[in-house]
Amino acid sequence: MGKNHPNVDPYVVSRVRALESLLLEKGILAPDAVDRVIQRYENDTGPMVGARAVAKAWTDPDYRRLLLTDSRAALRYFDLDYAMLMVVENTEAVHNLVVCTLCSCYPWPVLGLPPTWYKMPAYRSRAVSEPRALLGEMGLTVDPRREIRVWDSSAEMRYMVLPQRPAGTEGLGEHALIPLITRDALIGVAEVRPPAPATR
Amino acid sequence: MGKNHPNVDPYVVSRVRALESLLLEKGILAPDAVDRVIQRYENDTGPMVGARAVAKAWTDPDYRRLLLTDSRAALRYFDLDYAMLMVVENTEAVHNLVVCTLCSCYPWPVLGLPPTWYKMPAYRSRAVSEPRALLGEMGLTVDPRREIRVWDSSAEMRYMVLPQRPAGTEGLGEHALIPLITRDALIGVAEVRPPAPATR
Amino acid sequence: MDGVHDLGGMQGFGPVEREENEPVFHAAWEAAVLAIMRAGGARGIFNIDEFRHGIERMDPAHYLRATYYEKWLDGVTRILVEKGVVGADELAARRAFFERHPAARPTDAVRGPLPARVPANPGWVQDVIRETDATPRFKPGDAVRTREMHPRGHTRLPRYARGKRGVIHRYHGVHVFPDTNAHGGGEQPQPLYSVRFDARELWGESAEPNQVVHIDLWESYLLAGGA
Amino acid sequence: MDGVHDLGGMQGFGPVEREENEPVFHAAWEAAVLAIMRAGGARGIFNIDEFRHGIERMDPAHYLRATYYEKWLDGVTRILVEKGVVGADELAARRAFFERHPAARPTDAVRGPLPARVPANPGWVQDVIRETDATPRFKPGDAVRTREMHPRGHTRLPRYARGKRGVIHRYHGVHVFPDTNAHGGGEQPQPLYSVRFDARELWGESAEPNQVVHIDLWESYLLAGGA
Repeated sequence: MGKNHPNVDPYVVSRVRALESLLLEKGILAPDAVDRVIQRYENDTGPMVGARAVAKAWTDPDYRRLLLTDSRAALRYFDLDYAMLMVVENTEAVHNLVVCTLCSCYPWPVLGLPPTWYKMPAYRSRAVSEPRALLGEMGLTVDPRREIRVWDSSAEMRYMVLPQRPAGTEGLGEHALIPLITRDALIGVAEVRPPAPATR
Repeated sequence: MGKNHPNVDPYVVSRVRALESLLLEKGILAPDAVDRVIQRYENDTGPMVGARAVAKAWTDPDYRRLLLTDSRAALRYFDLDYAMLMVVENTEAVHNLVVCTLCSCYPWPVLGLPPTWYKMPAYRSRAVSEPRALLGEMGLTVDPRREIRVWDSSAEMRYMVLPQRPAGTEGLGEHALIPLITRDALIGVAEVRPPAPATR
Repeated sequence: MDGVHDLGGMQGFGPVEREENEPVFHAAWEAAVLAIMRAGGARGIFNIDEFRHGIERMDPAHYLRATYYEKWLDGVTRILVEKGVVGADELAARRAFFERHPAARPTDAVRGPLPARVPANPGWVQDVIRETDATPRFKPGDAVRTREMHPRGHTRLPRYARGKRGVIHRYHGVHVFPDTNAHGGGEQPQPLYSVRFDARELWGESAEPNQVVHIDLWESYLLAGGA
Repeated sequence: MDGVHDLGGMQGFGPVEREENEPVFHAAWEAAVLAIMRAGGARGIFNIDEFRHGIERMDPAHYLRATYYEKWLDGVTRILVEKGVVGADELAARRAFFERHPAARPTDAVRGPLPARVPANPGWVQDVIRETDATPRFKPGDAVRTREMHPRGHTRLPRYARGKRGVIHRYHGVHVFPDTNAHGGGEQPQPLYSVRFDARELWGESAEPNQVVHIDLWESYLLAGGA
């Protein structure tokens, strides 16, 4: 599992079970709580609300405005009541990047569980101080004329990037756009790419 | 060995021997180099030059001036040629404390090998930012009216404290003073104490 | 607290390593830790600031090498023991039991019937905005300087942004104050702002060109004027 | 380099633990590491700044939990391999040998007769003062401000003293410059000063009363005036 899982404590499983059994016994943990967490996240294989909202914003100028100015109202469209999201817009002049330097804050309700790299020191340390070099190493070259805006999630406000719609997708409708919109693009470490030409 | 030796790598011995054998083979390490290091430090059980210089300074005002203004000349008195030492003087108004926040610089020629705590993060982190609290925990209460002067050894200059001569030692000569002068007092984490009354 | 968790601007952690097709959980115990953390918070045993500060107080070397859910386990355990919800002795006894019985399930160690559970507030993490009559001292465009402070306790003003000049970007409403809420000092809600910093102000001559950082900061972290 | 080695002002490392009657070496391998470090430096294979930067580039979590001589071993090994003095392959092979033969002595693995050794300079660490015609730009009493810089490489301006106002206390002569000397950039000697900082300038409102910190700083770290 590489550097992301360098040294899992061999006793971690017994430590977790010990805590779990005590909290069950004390009426703090529900007997089905762990199963529900696994069900909720492992079976949550549909597109992220974040990707659906972006696809809709790309195809509906009114929705785009709403998403950028009143995300709570915009997210209700997807049956999600979430008051804490700020959507920040990539443009020809600006590239946005989201990080949490102090812990690992992340907009779970719209993006799901964060990837491990987002939570590790390598990303958290450099995203604020050398984002251009970091993004370059991660495969994204940001034009030097574009400003990089880093959002350090130090409070309960959460940030999501509204990426630029890629050229070559003019003919695609909202639902065809959704699969192009990756989690990485919504964090700001990638751009959205047009669909690859069909292989024969 | 407690927190100071939390997790010595079990392979460290084979790593050292591997390097040692290669450097012997390449003519970089002398065959007796390790033995000489052990001899030099483990058999160096006489008083530190630092303690001898302080005892002399307490009993000889001219030497005191020399030690504070031209330590190189003062150390030659003990057959030590050492150009990098700055001696800083404790007074009623000032308490001095020596640290190296960036690594573990220490005046080896006058104080010998540094104690482990001097090299560990707990001391290096707090000596510059909360020396009074740190010294309190280490058993030394510094009067709030005394200024604490911390010397962070960031270059090759090295620092040693000239402690205050304790009351109750007026009758003692230079050689009787030497054993009272501890390494910790020369770092600044302790005062020199008068001799304990003889137990009967 | 100026601990190793405060990673912004630190160097030496190597490249970002992305895991292809990363699973949602790497092991079942990770999901259990997530469930435990949520249960403790939703049942009001700790608030999110106490939880975060529990993690910050880990052994620093352990913090840097631990995985995410190991940090959570360490922090939650610390808080539950500190609050007396779980006794250190009973926890040690249970750990010993599960080390002796590696195939046992958590319920196998439970004594007596499961009790009824206290009501839960699943929205506990986001429940931080308070309607008060506080009026924000700053408005967008105002120049501010962050305080030079190095508190021993929890804070959400990162070390890299202390004593730095910025500009108010946006007002976020009145939010629970982590610096007191993490230490039993109450919610003491304050105006929260998004503050924009030029990278040159933060990193001086080492800054990359054409970069800004926005940080969400509570009003008491800020002084008027950018002088 | 803003790495975890730069510990000034950090929190969370617990109390200082003093070891009663601490031995000079806790194990014989510690003395061997000291001898190896001294031999490498005295024979001009690395300078003290390269050595220090070798340690700074350790894995951060390892740095924080390693003992002093483990850090030295890690740093010296890194430098010797980087400089091609020791090959990574031959080193791995020797390690494997000593793991298979835990009772073997270092000489047991040496191939061929021991060669003559190159001359040594035992004073290499302290050999840093250079007689040049550089005239110091500052004199005792001058107000200065340290640069706000966060170099990727080696530096001896601690993070806690960046962008801070101080006063020149003393001139130490012209010293080899670590920031270049650690990276093959030559000695580039510069005036070195002891600079006095009020604790309030460094730690703001969290400073203890009645405290100053002196740091030895090279001239190019300093800007004129305390504005």
